[in-house]
Amino acid sequence: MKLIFEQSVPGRRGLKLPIADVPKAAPLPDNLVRFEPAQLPEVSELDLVRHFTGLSRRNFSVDGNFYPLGSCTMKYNAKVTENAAALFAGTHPMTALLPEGDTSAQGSLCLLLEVSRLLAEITGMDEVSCQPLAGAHGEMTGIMLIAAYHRAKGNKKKYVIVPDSSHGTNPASAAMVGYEVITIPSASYGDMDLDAYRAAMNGEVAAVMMTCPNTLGLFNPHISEICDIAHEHDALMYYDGANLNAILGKVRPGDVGFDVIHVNLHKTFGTPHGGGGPGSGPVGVKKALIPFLPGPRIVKHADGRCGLEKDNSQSIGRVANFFGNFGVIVKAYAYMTMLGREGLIQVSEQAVLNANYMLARLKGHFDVPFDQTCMHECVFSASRQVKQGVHAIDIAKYLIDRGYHPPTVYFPLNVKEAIMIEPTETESKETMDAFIEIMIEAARMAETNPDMLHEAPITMPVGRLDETKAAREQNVCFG
Amino acid sequence: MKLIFEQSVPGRRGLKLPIADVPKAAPLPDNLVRFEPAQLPEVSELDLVRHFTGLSRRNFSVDGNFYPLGSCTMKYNAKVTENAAALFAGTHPMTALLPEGDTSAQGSLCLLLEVSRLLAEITGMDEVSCQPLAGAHGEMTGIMLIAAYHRAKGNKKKYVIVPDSSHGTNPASAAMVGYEVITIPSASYGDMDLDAYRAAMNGEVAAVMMTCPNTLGLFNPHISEICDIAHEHDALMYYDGANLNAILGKVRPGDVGFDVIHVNLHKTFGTPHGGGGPGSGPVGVKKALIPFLPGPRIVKHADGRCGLEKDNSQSIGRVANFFGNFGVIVKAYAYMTMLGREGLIQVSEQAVLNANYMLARLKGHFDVPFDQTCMHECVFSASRQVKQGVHAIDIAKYLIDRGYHPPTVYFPLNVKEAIMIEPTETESKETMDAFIEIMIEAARMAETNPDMLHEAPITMPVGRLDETKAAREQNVCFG
Amino acid sequence: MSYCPNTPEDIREMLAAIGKGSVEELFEPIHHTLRAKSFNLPAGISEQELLVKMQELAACDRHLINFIGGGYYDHHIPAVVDHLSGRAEFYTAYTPYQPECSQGTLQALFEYQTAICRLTGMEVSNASLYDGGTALAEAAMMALRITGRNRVVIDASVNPFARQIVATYLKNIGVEMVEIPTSSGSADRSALTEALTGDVAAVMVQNPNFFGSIEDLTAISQAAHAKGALLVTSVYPISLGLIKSPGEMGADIVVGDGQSLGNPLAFGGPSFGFIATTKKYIRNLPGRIIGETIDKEGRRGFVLTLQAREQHIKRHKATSNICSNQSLCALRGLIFLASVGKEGMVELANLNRDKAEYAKERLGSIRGVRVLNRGATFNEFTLELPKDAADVVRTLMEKGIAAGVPLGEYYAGMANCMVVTVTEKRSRGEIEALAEALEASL
Amino acid sequence: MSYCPNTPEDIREMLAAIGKGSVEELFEPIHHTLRAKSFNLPAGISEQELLVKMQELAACDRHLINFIGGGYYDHHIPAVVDHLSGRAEFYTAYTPYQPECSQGTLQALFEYQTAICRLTGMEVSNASLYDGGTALAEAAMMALRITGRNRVVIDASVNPFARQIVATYLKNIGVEMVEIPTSSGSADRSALTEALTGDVAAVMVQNPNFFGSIEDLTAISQAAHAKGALLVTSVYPISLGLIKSPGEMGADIVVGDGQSLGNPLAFGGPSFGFIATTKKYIRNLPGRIIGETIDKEGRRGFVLTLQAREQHIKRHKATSNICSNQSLCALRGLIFLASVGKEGMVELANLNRDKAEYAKERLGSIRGVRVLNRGATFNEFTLELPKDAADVVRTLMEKGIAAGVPLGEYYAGMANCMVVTVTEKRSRGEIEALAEALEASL
Repeated sequence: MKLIFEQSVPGRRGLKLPIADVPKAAPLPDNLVRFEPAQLPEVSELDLVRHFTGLSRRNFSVDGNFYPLGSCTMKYNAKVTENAAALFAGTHPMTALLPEGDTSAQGSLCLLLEVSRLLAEITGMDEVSCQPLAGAHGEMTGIMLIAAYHRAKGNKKKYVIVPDSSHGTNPASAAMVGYEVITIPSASYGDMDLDAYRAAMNGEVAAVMMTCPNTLGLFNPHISEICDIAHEHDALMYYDGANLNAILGKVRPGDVGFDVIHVNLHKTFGTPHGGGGPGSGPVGVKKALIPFLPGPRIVKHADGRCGLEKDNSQSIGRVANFFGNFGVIVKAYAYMTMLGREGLIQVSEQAVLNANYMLARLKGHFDVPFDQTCMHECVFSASRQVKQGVHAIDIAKYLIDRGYHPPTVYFPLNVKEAIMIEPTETESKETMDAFIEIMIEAARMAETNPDMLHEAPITMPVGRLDETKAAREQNVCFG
Repeated sequence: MKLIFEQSVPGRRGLKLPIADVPKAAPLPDNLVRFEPAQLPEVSELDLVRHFTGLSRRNFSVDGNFYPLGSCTMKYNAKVTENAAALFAGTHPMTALLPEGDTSAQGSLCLLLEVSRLLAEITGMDEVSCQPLAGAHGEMTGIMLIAAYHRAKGNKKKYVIVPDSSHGTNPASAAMVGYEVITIPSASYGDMDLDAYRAAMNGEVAAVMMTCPNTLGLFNPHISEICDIAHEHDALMYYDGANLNAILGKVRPGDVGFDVIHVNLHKTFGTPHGGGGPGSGPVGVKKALIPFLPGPRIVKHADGRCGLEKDNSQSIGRVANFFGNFGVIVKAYAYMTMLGREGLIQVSEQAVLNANYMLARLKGHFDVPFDQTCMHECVFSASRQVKQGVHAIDIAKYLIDRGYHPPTVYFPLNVKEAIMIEPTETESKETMDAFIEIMIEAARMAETNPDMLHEAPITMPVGRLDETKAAREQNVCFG
Repeated sequence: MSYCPNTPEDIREMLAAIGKGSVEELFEPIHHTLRAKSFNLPAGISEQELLVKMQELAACDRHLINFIGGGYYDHHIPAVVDHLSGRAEFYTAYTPYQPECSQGTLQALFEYQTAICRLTGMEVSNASLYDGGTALAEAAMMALRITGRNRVVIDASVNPFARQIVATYLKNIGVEMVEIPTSSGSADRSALTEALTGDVAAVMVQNPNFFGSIEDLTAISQAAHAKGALLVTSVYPISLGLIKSPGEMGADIVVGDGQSLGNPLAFGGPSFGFIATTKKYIRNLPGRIIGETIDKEGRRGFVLTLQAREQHIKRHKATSNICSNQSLCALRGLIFLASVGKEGMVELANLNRDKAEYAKERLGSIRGVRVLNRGATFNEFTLELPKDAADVVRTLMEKGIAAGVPLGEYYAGMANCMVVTVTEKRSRGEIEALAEALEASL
Repeated sequence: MSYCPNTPEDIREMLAAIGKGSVEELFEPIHHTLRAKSFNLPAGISEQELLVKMQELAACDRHLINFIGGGYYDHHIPAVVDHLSGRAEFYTAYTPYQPECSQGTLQALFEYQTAICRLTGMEVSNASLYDGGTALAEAAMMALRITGRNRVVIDASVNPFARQIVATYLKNIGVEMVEIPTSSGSADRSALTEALTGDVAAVMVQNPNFFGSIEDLTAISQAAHAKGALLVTSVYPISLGLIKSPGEMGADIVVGDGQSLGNPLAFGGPSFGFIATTKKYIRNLPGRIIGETIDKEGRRGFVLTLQAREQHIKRHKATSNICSNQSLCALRGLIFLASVGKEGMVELANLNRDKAEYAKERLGSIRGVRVLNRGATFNEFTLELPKDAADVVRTLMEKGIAAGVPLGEYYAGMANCMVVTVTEKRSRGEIEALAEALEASL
């Protein structure tokens, strides 16, 4: 398809603007005026609509395809949550920051407070801030909170420990806050090696960041001990909530010994992923860290009204312009409210059931690096197929031809040729069975017809793309 | 794709219902109770969403494709009109019919009145009723009005005259009202033969139904004379508004001598066609026919409020449950209001320009039965291609493979192998040029590779379908 | 605002290709004496201004708590209905004349036909008609065609608006419509049977009827069939989650309004009419019908079928003049039915009836108020008040409650009666508010 | 409500395949002592009940006439933005890791990058950041990486919230942030220049600044470059229809908040941050970048490129920790810019300024009121009132008008000042209402 810029015709117009009901202002001084207009597209509204409708049809999506992208929790996004969010689209965020402005924004403020309280109960934390704008942003905020905690206590801390199976955002977030990262290898049970961890722990460790269940979909059997060891050194335990979908109502990180958590609302609480965002990454903390939470904090006044905390001198400060990705938070609130206690427990039970079913059905056909009961996702390796010259990427591309979004491949990094499948609880057995059949077919083709896998995909508007050329030429802007 | 019924799994649920906040009622008597539930689909919401998303992707549409379907005016449907209609979705129509209920429905009532007035001005009529639910429904209503007029005058009328190029709905509507239909052949100028018409006219003719410009896109040069002749016999002139898009601000049927008109709001006023409806077919009349309009009529009271006429004893009665396809009418109102006087004139000018451009560019490649300046659409014949064994249908199917919705083919009936192209004013020159190239390619292929045209379409989920089998087996309900 | 894309440069090039000097020249075939004498419309405005204007206008409609029905019902619309029917490929397409690039619409309408058949207990359905009232009129016309007779008998407890539409349709073709007065909100069975002379094409009834009463129509269908007449039944689709289907009762033609299946109130439209019948009458059905077939490679596909009945081929001999129908509204109906689903429809019907029974008991126990219906009702019932119902409704409307439809205008001698509707959207609190306001008004 | 599809029968079959007796057994890897001590949440409700609840909650927000900005602006959103970004294929997809089945998102983001470059006059853009404030913080980090220095200078007339975010980010990494006090609503150029020592990585300014003033930053960029520092500019994208672009003024990194480009107010989010720079700094850009390439058959396609900078590969050595960005909001921004278009952006900027100039004159002529800005403004300006601005704003809010942002909380000694914003959505009548209410309050 042509770029929208390639469809431009000089003088063609889309939207028309109102005619001014005020006089024309005197022109700006010449030195402030733009020399020539930005070369934005000049297209009709119909051409615009056709263009973006056409582009949309070049995407796989949850609404169009099974999308078992491991570690991303691509569950169904309930449509009614879109309607709920639309009800709140009109309130200006500055309203709440004006003198007594909170009285004009009680709906939005109370919703935020309520979400914080629900998330605190769900995670076993004492307070939650909804300000962080994405998972990684929540992580960074969490590590900032930990840094503030140590600073306030006069602790000299230098390191953050992460397991080698961790999401890349964990070490990256720690580094953003100025910490050095210690990476611990995995043990035979698929998570951080306890001895190596113990050896690495010392008084200069600020925090240990864990994903639990981890990126292999496994629940660390030594998690209590890991927490205890950290706390003995006044290191705080950070819980990466990316995989929270596995444990709703089953485990609360706060109960286990974690001190700080972020929650990816778009994953566990079913808000749409938007082609890469917006997400929302609320951060929850234990009592000792509450004073450091980002401001302005939303509080409930004695009279039942919701408002903003005035004094927050210990706060790490703002991490976002306003109160977080509010529209996303509204959708998550709608989701939580609809599902309620039993519904959320069912989410995790069915997510775990679906993943174990996938594991059971496919483990005869693909290697399983850690063959245990998994949680919400399962990880295979294409190492058996590699002997026929077929790589995880070839299987992924073949799935595209069959109408499935591929699982996550080549992650986690501690599994060779990893294929990481997260079906989520919203997929039916029939959908999984159909997918399983195609996976088995791919395994068979790796034996009989590997070339066909190498050629895939052939049904898309483009075949495999030359990524080296893209990185070399850095053509990131048209014309 | 599987039918939604084929995806059904016993016990699977989509929507959940609220728990009753009232006690359970005593059961109905056995003889009134359904023996077993209707076998409706049992699918999850995600499966439902995937199913209909998938189905939608099997359609061509204006938003996805150039759709030059002659006589259907497939123009761009402005998105903002959808938002406008949503604002009015909540008012119960009975509200206005309750005692003094009009005071609670002033928004909806006044909008209807305003649309009627705008349409009266646009068509040159004295009053308009928005009650008819589609074009053909408007036609039938119009003929009923004519029948009521003649009945009130004591006229004995038996016939309705239509030209052979007329839409099939014209004779069908006349027949629904009990009239016999006289069809007049076309003259060399592509519309009703004046002499044949004169010969057919007599005192028993109730009405003459004309589409003007007609289905060949031609404006009848004798239209005044036709009106005069009809009126001499106290026959009324009926204007089929299907092609109104050609003449906005240029000609008003009321000025020309027409007595009754219906307007297809979904065509001329740009409301979406919905895969075959809903449309909206307001009917306009000259003063003498106002008393017969369907009731309840919307009127403006002396105090400026809008309400419903109480006394309407001469009315033909209701033709629809309430006030017409109100949601469609709101969109048409939004469209008219945005475009305004100049915008509507521009619509017709550009629609006619686009059609003549199409005619000029393609007439070297396809036969033109009536080679004149056309109005908003142009009609070709594939008779030249038939010599190579290629029919209009083959060209149509080839266009599908190239991403274009085909023009109307085999209509009007008085042109052999008709190909009727209506580009509408919302298409750009670039879009038309690209389409023209493919049409020329099709003409060339008819000479060089007719088989490829016979095989088309090959890019769709199905090829040409066996319509005989469908009509023979009458499999119209699953299972 | 304008949605015309061509620039002055485009227009110059196009005119050159046509060989004309100006756009105005293209209108020369229209004699100057025929030109518009007036075109006095307001100037156009922008999208932004339009929305302000429309919001102001919409704000002139008052929000009421609806206990009114009369053929249109305030039901919850599952969010998926808007989201899926709002797919541009559905709503900006037209009638699926070219099946290969219209399988989305065609398959959906085939599924719609199936859903209507299953809901009504009939064998065949068309792809929709305009609304419930016109569907009833089309059913009358269809019965006339099938039987070759020229009289119809209609129960007065059929929705008065629908009866008016039938009357409008039949007025011009010399068919007599015999209306059988209702007896306290129920069909007068003996009068109906008596009216069944040998020239009657159809007996037309509604279930639940306008007063809310439910009846077993089996005996009426048997009586009609004995005289060679057809039974035409108009139904409220939500009730079919619970009530014996018209098919089970022996109906020959079943119609109804599909608004309650996922279409908003929207001041009365658009909704859709449905019509279903038995296989033997399929060729007499009006409107579009979708049929299953295959392509050359045996792949299943769907097409418009039996088009030979239709106006664009049969012209004045067509079974109906209908061309555009209410496709998108029918699609909404299908999505609604698939979302609510098999068990959901039973629950939904029960929920409606539970709420209505609660309200009936609560309101019926108000001093001076009497429930008129002798037998069972679904989610509507008729109250007889100790004073003029129109006055009561007027009073309650001031309190923001649309309490019911007063019957004085539609039925002689029933000025003190009103029909009250209670859907699943009415809360117990709202029912209580109605009861208290009603009590206060008497 | 539940969106889990599997029936008890499905679950039985699946457990059998797994070889477990119950779902609970699957949770056995989690020791019982670790199990949730509480999960005290409300019971679930239906979709229908949810909507009632949400409508009630939303009704607790008051509708005000907005003359407030502060980084978020009440602009008209073309209807196409919602309709197209609401295509399920866009909003229910994720990051385009698999380019072949994600060309829709990828091409749109490539077009977005192009639009941002053209709007800002820069050479390269990423595919979005979180918001304007975090984008400014990322720009600071980027300048630190590029220059290897450890100090930034920031003008106090940069949005205070954005400055707070930068401070939060820099606090932990030992970087000093030098804030240059503003002089009556303008950057203090001499103080800025003085602060430009050899260890300064970046001078950070905003244009138009928080007080609404517009400046030519060319001299500042020259001064910065002379000292080996970068100029980081935060901009309000709507103003770029009219004001000289940051690229023309010599900026090295340009950031801003994209809310005004087609994203609703929504109580502050989601919107998107944009960041653009010159080609030579591309490897130091944080976040996703889309690049053009070809497939084996030479067909053009788009991919995530330069991923070696990113966290999932580089881990703690990544240029940023950002993973999810604000893709859908960026898409909305692109659709907005394509809908308004080249000429439209000029008109829109002029319309905003015309309205604001009118309001500035009207309000500035009120007795005792003074316009603080010394030079030109865009669609915001600062008024000095004869009394506490917070009191005035409080009073006007009671009349349904959000009159402006009082400055006392953000700038010492400016308690009597407030910033007033006037977008194209404010009518002359609303401006008059503000003026009259303001007059009455003084």
